Amino acid sequence: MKAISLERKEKKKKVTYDRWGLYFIIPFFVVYFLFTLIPQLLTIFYSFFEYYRKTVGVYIGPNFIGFQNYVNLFKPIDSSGTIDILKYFGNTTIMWIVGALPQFLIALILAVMFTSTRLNVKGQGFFKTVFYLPNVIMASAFSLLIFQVFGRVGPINQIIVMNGGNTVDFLRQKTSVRALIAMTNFVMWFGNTTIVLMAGIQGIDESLFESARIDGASSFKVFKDITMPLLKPIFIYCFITSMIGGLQMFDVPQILTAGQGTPDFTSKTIVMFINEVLRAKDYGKSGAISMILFIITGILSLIVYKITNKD
Amino acid sequence: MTNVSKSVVDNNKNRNAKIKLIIERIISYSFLIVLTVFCLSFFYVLVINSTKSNDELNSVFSLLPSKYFFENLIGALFHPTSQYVNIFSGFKNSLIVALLSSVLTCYFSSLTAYGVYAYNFKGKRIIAAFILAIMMIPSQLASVGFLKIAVDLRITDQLWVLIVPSIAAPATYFYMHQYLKATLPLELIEASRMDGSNEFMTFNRIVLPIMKPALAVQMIFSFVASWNNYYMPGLLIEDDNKTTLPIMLGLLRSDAIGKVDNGQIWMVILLSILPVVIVYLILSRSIIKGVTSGSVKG
Amino acid sequence: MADVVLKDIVKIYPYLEKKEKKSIFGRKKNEEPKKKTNLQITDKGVVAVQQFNLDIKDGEFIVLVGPSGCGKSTTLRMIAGLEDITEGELFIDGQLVNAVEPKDRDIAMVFQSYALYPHMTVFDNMAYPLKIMPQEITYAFEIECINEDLKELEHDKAVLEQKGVDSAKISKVDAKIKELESRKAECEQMIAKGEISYRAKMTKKMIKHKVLKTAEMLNITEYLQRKPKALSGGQRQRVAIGRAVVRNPKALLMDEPLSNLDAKLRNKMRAEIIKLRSKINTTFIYVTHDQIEAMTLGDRIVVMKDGFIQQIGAPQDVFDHPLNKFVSGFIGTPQMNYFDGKLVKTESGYKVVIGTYEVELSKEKAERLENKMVGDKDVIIGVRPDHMSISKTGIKGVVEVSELMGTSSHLHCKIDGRDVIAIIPSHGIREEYVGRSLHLGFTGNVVHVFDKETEMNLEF
Amino acid sequence: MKKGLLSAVALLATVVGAATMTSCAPKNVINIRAWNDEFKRFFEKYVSDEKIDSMTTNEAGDTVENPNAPKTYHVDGVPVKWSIVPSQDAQYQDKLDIALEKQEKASEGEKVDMFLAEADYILKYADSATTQNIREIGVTDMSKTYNYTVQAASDRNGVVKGVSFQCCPSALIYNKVIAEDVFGTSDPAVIQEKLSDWDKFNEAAAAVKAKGYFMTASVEDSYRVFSNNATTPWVDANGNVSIPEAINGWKAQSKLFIEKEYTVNDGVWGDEKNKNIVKDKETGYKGKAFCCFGPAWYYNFCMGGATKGDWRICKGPQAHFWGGTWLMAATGSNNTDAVAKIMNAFINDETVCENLIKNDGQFTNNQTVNARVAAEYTASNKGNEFLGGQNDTAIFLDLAKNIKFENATNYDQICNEKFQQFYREYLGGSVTESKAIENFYKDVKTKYSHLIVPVAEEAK
Repeated sequence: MKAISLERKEKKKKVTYDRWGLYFIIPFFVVYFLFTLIPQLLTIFYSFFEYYRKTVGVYIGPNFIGFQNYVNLFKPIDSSGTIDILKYFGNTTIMWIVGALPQFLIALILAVMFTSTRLNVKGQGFFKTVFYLPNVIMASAFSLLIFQVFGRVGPINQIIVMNGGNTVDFLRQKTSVRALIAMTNFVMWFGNTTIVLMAGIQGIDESLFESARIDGASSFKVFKDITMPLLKPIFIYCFITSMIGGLQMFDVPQILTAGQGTPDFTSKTIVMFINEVLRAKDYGKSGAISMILFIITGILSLIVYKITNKD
Repeated sequence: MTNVSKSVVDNNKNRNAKIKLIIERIISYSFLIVLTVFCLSFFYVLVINSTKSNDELNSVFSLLPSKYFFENLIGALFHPTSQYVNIFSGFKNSLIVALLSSVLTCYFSSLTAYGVYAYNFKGKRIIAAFILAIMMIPSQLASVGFLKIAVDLRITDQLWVLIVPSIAAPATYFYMHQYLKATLPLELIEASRMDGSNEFMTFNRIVLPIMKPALAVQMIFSFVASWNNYYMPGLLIEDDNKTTLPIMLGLLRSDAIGKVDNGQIWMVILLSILPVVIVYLILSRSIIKGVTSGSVKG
Repeated sequence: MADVVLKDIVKIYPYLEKKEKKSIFGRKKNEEPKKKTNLQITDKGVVAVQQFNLDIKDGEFIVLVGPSGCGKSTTLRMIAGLEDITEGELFIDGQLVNAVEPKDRDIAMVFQSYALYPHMTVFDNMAYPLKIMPQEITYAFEIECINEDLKELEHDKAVLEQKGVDSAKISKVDAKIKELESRKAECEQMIAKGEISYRAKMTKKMIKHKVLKTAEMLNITEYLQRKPKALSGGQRQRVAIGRAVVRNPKALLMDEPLSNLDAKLRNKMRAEIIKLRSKINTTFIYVTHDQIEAMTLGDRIVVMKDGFIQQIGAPQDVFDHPLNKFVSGFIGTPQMNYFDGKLVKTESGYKVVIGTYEVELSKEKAERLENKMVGDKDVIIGVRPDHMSISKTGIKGVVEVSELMGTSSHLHCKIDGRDVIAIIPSHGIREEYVGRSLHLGFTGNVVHVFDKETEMNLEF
Repeated sequence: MKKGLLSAVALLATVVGAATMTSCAPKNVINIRAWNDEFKRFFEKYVSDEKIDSMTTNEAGDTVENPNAPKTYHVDGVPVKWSIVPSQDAQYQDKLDIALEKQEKASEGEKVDMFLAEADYILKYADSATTQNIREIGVTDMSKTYNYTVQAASDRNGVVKGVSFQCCPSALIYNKVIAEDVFGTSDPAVIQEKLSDWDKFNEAAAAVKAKGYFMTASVEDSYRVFSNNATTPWVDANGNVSIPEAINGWKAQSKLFIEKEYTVNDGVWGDEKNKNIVKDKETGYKGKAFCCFGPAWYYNFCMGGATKGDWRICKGPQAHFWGGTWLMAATGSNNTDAVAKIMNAFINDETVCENLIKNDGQFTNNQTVNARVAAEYTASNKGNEFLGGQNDTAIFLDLAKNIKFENATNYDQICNEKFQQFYREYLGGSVTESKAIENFYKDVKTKYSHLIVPVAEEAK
């Protein structure tokens, strides 16, 4: 009898390592839950509450108000009837597009150029290094740099004045501010996109290009009929991740306009809005804005997921 | 005769093709050079202006360097005219946060990726799918709740609050997982088990060294990301002894009081990007390779 | 060295993961898992190994052989401790080890892909197991190490003396020598007492000594400082073996170690493994799908199929007396020929009938059949190709292909729609067989008779 | 190479990590918060004890203070720690609020002991539980201070929570060189006569413009003069936001100035303004702005680039004050004695006050000393060097009599700052005037959710 029970005990104990897998992922998940998930849930929770600081040490709320925060966000509060949050989304989108279009166009041209065996571009390492360089630079430093360069007494204005022009208020005009922000984002990201697209092109079977060329296709035809269709998934993936990143645009406009989104809030982005409201300690409102941003990003992510899972 | 004329035609064809190629090359290289000049012009202006005095900067713009570089350098380091600038403490804080964050990110992302890759525990698939799903959630969603908690617990103003969350880095996890899938045969782990190693030791002594290329790449990425991070530190850090460089630059932007020496502003910008630029220039090859293989960065 | 006993071992892979996947993503893509093998599937999952019973003797060379998916690797991995055992008991050296981790089983394994640590040199690869775990260190081995150290120290001393450096250094060396000698004496004493070994972490010197010794045995001394990337397949193979044997395991498990090599190297390495066996004293458990390796290496071979043991026995025995049709076909190349026929009991014994061709069975075989009281039956008749010959009577067939192999010719014939191979001595004369119609026959002592339904050898 | 790099990084990380862990051990310090280092400099110069922490060994081998080491500043042996955050966009208030709200649970070394506040938002802190009664901690004698400074630092019940270390009557600061060029004289009395009300001021602007100069560097320069003379508050008792009548004067003037190009139109703190009050040593005279408004701290602290001696002051069109820096005693401080000591030093220590006037051109919050120095200057015909020896103290002494602290609210900083910012967008041509005012209201509402702003519905 004793022997049998002992045997059973032994049998229950097995050589298995799978629990180690769980141990190894514990730190990640503990930290994730404490520092990300719980805060996220809290954000969502507060978005249904009236909860803000009135003055130092005095808070209103938290009072449950359902969707009132969301409703308030979509209420126009000026005579022209603009809805702030939509305006900021619009600003963000416009600035992203103005930067992203040249970013993708130039990246595509560069990627094709670099991968062309016919052109056989020399010094690729150097060019790639230079083009990627802005990406590793602090966005805040880059923005401050742009601020200095385009300021009223900066080098650009000095050149303009030297040539007999009048000082241009780059940082106080809608078009120029937006253009500067878009340009900064473009400079920072086109190198990265180039390299990713290059990897995509290099991933295409070389023999396809060779056979197309032997069949007599011109460079443009090869690009149109072989490169582009096969690059499409990566291209779209890149584009949408860039869009998601663009929606979260913050550092550049924040520093360039000192957080004001000048002029007339036309360069204020959605994350700047969150930041402003959050600094005023309005947890309810900032929670609601965050949620809206999250939902939009979620929809875009879903599209990415669908696309990347196709192949 | 016919042979000769044919070869002449061939030669012509050949020459035309050659000329076409040369023209294409000229266009390509000009394009590249224009872009290069465009990219580098910002840095050139930065470097040039950091060599100028305040007066020079306020007068006429010139592309030539001046002689105040060291004056500006010493000024920016030791006698900053902006009261918000303390390069040393900014560097120290940024270095602490960026280094520890990147080490933690790399180590724990690898550990997590290894745990998911090498073991078959219950719910593994759910967990893998979960991490992929959370990868796309914008960090701002957490920021409201995070700030609330940090304020309530009185843990704002502490550098570790910026460091510890980096243990959970889904994007790095994803990269590491891909890398493991491509490079680590499970037999190697079994061999280590047979050789008498325990699981943790196997990870540290066999798996980590094998992941070195991926670690190096991710280390640089997470270092740069942390070094450049402006959003969360901006909300959490209020003690000026704990400000990181990006916040310091943000403050400098606010501090546009006329008394701040412009030469110093340029110098501060230069100094704050220099370490990353130097590291980048040294390791640019592997970084670019990393971008190529990862291509997941948003 | 140890005996390994497997008792009623069963391995079932639960169907966990697939189910989960379905429940999360209800995609259409997810068809029913394809049945690749004939493994039995129960409620609990796929049964990979069934009722495995095997006594492996101390120092024996056992080969597990079978087609892929037969459970041989799973069995080996269970012995290693890399897979848990669903049911049954595993004893190594008399101890139940079901729940013992591999590192504590004191066994080593050579993997199919060699599994060399790519970031370590050959030396480090081999030293790794010695570094991380306490090892059984024999006193004899320690004395060997000490002797070597002493030799070095004496040499150092001589050099120092010649140079005439200050005496402090020399006395330091002297002190060291003294220390070592006293330890040597201690060890000798222990040996005299009958103690053989103790368990401890090896010192760096010992590790170095041990690795060098093993490397020498395997002829890989010159590659010690290289990384695996810089080695050829054969060299890697040797390093993998070296890493396994460096710590004198009780049993050495080898999982298809030669399958990644080309044919020529494989032959060479096979011979090396035979040589290795004479040099190290341990139990070998070897897994392969290659019956030639099984035949040439094993003391005994275990033929497996679909998780079941088909036959255990000495190679020649299995070759001569296959227990069933599967074993007969799996062991021996070219494969055995099969004919549908009848077994008929005659007055003097038994005969087999294939169409019109009849062959009287040998006495020995007839006796065995008699003992089993086998009557007239539809059977499958198996004859190895080299036992076929051209004769006047026999089964009629047309030669489709003829391969001249030097001393013999392989004739591929079509008989009743079946492919049959016969090996005919050619005596160096090239004769044109293709297209000819031949009668192929065999004698009664080489026939294997299998039951048509159970496919079991009727003799046993 | 890579391995070395990685391990070096890991090592560095550990060291740095260890350093952070050890460096945050709490110990008693006096935490002072400010938005710039103006007060800090005076404090370090006149009030605190200097101490050098780092010791070094000199040539003789004795341990002495290291002269090159950074100095730390102490009050009663407790070191002082500063936290300086820009005031723009209420950043200073935001961060200060966080710190004050966690005051209760903060560790000893983290508690805020004293913080600085400006006239624009002093009410918010004075009328809250975050500050404490300074009479109770030992600041009892406020007889020599200007009444408005006490009034500003008091809560609804008249409990005084802080003191100002300066008195800030504001004057018109004009450029002597331009004055001579345009008006033929730089005599303050004559200039004052030409600028004694806003109509005259505008006329003068035309004259200045005619000579190729600008009246002001920015439209914002005169803003404070108007806003300071407002008769209604920005926010009434019910939380309704409205633009005070006095601001309309500024709106009209700024429109005029932009239209007639009387101003360079840079921000009040902008680079270009700086450029326009600066005389470049090397390239000759460049500054083209004739005047600006400000109290003593303005030209001492914010006009650092301007040439000393080129400037004069006069009363200007309207009496006003600008700013003032109050030292507030934070509730929960455990260094109240030191706080009281600092406060007393700045309002009652005559040596300190005299130094502030004589060395730093300040106008202090001690009427006795102000009067004495003014008389002294008049007697000796001496004065401020920046103003070419003009006796500014005497002028301010006169202006200070009329200062009243009225209509203050918690929200004045944001209201004043944002109104100028958005109105300037209109002046710059980006938006219409009504749009600019709407934007102003919108932004105030974003920062203070509970305030009531004139809503769009009315406009529709």
